[in-house]
Amino acid sequence: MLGLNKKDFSLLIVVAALAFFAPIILNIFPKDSALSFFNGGYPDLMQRFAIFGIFAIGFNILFGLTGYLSFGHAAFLGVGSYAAVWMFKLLSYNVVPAIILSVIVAALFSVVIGYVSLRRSGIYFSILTLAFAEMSYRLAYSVLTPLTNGETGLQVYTNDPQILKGDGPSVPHLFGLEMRARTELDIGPWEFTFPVGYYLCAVILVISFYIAIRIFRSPFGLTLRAIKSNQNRLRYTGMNPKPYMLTAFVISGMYAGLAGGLLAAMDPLAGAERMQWTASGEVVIMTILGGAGTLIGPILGAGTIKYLENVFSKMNEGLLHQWFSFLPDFMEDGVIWVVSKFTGEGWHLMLGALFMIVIIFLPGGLIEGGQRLMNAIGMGKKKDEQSNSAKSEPAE
Amino acid sequence: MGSFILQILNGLDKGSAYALIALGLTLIFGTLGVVNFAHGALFMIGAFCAVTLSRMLSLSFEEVDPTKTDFLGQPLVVKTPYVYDWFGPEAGAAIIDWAVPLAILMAIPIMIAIGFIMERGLIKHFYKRPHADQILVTFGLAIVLQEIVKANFGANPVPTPAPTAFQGSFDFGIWLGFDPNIIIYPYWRMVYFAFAAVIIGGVFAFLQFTTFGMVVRAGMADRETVGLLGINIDKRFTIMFGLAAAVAGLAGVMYAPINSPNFHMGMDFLVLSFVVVVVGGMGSLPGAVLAGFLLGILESFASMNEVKSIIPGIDQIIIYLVAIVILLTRPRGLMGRKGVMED
Amino acid sequence: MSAAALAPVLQKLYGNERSAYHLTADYTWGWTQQESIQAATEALGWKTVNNVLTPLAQTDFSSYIAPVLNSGADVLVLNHYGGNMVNSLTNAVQFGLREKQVNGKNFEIVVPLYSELMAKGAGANIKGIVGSQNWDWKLEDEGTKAFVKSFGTKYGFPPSQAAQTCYAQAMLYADAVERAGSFNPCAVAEALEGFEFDGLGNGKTLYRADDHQCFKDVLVVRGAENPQDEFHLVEIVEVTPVGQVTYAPDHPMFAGGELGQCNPGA
Amino acid sequence: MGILEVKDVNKRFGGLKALSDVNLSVQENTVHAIIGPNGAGKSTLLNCLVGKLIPDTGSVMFDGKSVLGRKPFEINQMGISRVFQTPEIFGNLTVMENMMIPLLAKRDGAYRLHAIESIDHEKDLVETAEQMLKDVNMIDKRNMHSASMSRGDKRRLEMAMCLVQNPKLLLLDEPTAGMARADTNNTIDLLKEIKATRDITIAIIEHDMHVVFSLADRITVLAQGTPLVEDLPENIKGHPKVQEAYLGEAH
Repeated sequence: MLGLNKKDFSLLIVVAALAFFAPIILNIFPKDSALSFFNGGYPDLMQRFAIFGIFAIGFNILFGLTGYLSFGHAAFLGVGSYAAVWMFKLLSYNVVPAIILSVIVAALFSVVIGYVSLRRSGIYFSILTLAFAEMSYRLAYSVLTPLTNGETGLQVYTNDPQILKGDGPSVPHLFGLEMRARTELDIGPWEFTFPVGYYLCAVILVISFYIAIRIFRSPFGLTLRAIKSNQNRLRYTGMNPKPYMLTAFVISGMYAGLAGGLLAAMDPLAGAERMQWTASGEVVIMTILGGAGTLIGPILGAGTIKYLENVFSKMNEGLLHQWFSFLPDFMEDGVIWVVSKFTGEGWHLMLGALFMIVIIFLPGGLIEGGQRLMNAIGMGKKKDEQSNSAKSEPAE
Repeated sequence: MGSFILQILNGLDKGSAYALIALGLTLIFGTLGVVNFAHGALFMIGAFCAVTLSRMLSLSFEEVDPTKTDFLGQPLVVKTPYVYDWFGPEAGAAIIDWAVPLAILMAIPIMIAIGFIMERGLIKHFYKRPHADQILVTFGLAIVLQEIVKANFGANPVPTPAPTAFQGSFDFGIWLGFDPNIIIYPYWRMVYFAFAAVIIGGVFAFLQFTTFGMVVRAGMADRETVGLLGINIDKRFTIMFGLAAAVAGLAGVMYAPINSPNFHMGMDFLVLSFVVVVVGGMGSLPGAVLAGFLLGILESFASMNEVKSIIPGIDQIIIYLVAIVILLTRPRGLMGRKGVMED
Repeated sequence: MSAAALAPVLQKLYGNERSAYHLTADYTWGWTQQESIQAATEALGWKTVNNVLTPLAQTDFSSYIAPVLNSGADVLVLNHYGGNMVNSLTNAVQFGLREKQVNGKNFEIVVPLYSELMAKGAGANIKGIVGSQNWDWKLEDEGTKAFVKSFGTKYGFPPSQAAQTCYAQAMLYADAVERAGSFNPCAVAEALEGFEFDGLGNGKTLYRADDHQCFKDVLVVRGAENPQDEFHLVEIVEVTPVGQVTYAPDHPMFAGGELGQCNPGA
Repeated sequence: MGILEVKDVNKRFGGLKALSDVNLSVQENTVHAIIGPNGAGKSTLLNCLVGKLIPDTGSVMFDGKSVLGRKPFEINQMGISRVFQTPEIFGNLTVMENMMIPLLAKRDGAYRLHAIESIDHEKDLVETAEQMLKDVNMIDKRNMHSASMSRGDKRRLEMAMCLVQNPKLLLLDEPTAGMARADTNNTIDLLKEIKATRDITIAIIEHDMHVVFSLADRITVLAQGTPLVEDLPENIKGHPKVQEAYLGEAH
């Protein structure tokens, strides 16, 4: 169906269902229960799941398929955001032209940066992409301030032209449908929020995912995997790896631009910090955490990181005391001392440790972890062979 | 002319920090074939060795002085460092004053130990893994190390001054026949440069003139063959990792007075030092040192008003620009060997 | 604002005939800060020798500081904040600028805006450096005393201005919500427009309706030469009354543009 | 006129003269072996044919067109496929996927963006690949991860990948190097079958005389970068110059 085989189609359905029902699934705990702390179903976080999911899907097309590790993809996300906000400033708050332009601008940037960076491979490629991204970041903060509004961030002012605005809303909207509009649904102790902005992101996420599946299964995707495997053989087989690499680079750059455009559509503000190399590092972490080269891994990785970031960073000591109050005092203090190092402000420690554990023990990411778990409990033994060839292609 | 000389001095000094870090990175890469993204963190830990020692030396006992009050209006608690009590106030003050140079003694064993633990506990499992995995696991380690330091020392920079004897600056200009105040340079930065030169010279001499070093150099050139000769190259490589960690750590100890150490300083240097290594040529020790000084000097020139007025913002991007140009024109960096890290 | 507060003190301390060399963090905050301090000092009769922009990501400022002495300037103004300021000030002192004599005067360093946290990061280098602050725990009013007492009892050290700001803002917000009778951001904004209050330690404070700027007394401080303990890093030189720092809402340099319409969100 | 004409090719590496005045003519639909002691320049010559090296002087014409200055993928597109000394395959891919790449290259050229249609829908290519796998007795391994196969199987797969492109010229670089006798014989049988069933020219570089004399129609002996003799196999066997060259190597 839709040009997919049965297995891929069911994967797409799963992702679509997860995306569609996320506001319910993520708010599974009743709002007054102690566990409601772990709910992630608020609009801002859900939008981030979807947007960074798109970013990671795109990054995976480059890194997962070809093995080229770019340390500068945040630059494309950044220019995507700037392009979108410029569209808001010049035309109107309608998100459609903004998102389209963000993809186009990111594509142009990635053609230039990709063309130069792809002249080298291995760590040299990584350093080149890193250098370009750092240059973009630093210039956006300083010399390019007329274009980027520097550290204040690019935003829409009332005296901006907005030539197509007319009587339209003064917030980002989709042909009049405001991004921040939402429907709330109370069922007994549960409370669910269905935001418009999230659903726009979710629909785009599902489409992006669908396109990614098609790319993975296409002759182009196969060629990219062949590039990762043996460029030398590929050249003597009559293919020119360079344009394939560049295409993959540009496609992943466009995904990043799309993610940047969506970030701006959710909150019409674009800042240079989105382009810093640490932001590029984040998408690498997401992709690998989930499982580079797998279809669904990057989405999982993005979701996991954004969820942990939100949940762990808001755990403070007061909350921990509440939770561990059942322990005897001396143990409570000990446990809290340890846990507090990994939560709240210390959540980066948790991130670093988690990331190390995944790289050491699960080079295939969470997906591999899931598969091993399935195998361990005797399920999916049969599926293993199939999924090896069809789905999971660990980082290397 | 004066400002030109001044910026060369600046560049040499900046370059010594880059060169020291890049040297350690290259030792690890050249011998073990591992790309260590946690190397910046080792530099940072070195700087915090200086902080720790100066805090340990300042450990104090408390006495209540009823004649004075503190900010809440309660009797003032006066803290006196134990060293004052043991050695008398003057000698005690001198010891605290010399905390940073003394920290070198403390840092060497600590850094070597950290290097050993890192290599045996983590890195050795990654020799056969792809470079991307090495980069990523050491990146994770760098985050963990810097977060541990942040949890213990806070997020703010910790001022760690040089000994009083080395504070202030020296007027080079007079010495070279210029007017006063034209070419001045801080004493401590000159110490740093000299220190870097000694360390770099020491490492090269060690590799050049000891049998140990010869084996390691041979191993850098062709690991398998040396392994076949029945030499336990792994053990030597562990030692090399310890040595590289010590070089990074010492670079950090001595850097503490130049910029107050903070938990993030490793990451700040990491990206730069990778650029330095790549520009020098992965796996080439002289390349790393040369590129360190070259980039330091170029960075200093780019920050000159005369240059900035022609190309605004050039100081923001000079390092990266140079890196891109060198990588495109000399694919293996300035002194890189063929076939290193190209897959 | 800090510039307007600082200028009279600078005049008193360093006279009218000074040449200033500016190092400015290369981003919007740095630019505006530099612009206002330049205007204020030039009004005193100071000359501006040079203004050099430094990258925000810079950690070692030596190559920017090295040419200062040779430029003929006798004052270095560091328009840096946070980590930038800690490092640039540390570097400047390393270069021995404060021990030098230029044009027959002692060379001086000015940091227009700094906080205790930054002073702590700069350590001994902050000694004698003049700058401005929002608030300081050594103020003598009742609000400050009460806050310092309860904060100091709980944490064992006096509150920083950041702590005071957080506390004061939370109080103000709570009060505004109460007065507005609503959490609606527009209602809260309206409750704060033109609101004037006192007693939180900052003296009489006004949230001007025209441009939503906050006006209050500004402290001019100086790094203590011989701090009696680790908490007395800075000493208050002067409290510049609010009247001296107030400017017209349409002041060409500070005008923030129109406020736009309030958007209550979803 | 042969299908491959090498004229007066010279190649130096610094002070070392790797090839001097090499002339070689490979006739269509023959097996032409190039033999010679170590360091005779066989690999250098091969690399000049496939675009990895460019000769300092001379010309290399294939099918009436010069290959000089062309990149390896362009030369492959002209109809030259190459088998390496150690099998070069796509280790991350399955056997079937390995087969698809050369077919795509053959049909679509050096670059064509096919990013949407599934590879499984390329029915024609899949059939061709399956037929080829049947021909080399590998059809039962079609879904195997190619990196996990034996060296012999990898060699066969690589050969299949080259043959499936229907090249005009197949270059074999010591195809039996490091193989056990049984595997070597299998390879010889495979090559014989290819020779019998296809219109194909094969140029083979080989050490193993057994292989050479089982297959070759003509043999060129290379020593110190220069062709010594070119003749029929039976004439090569007892040729004094050849013996000298090989004995010279032994000493």
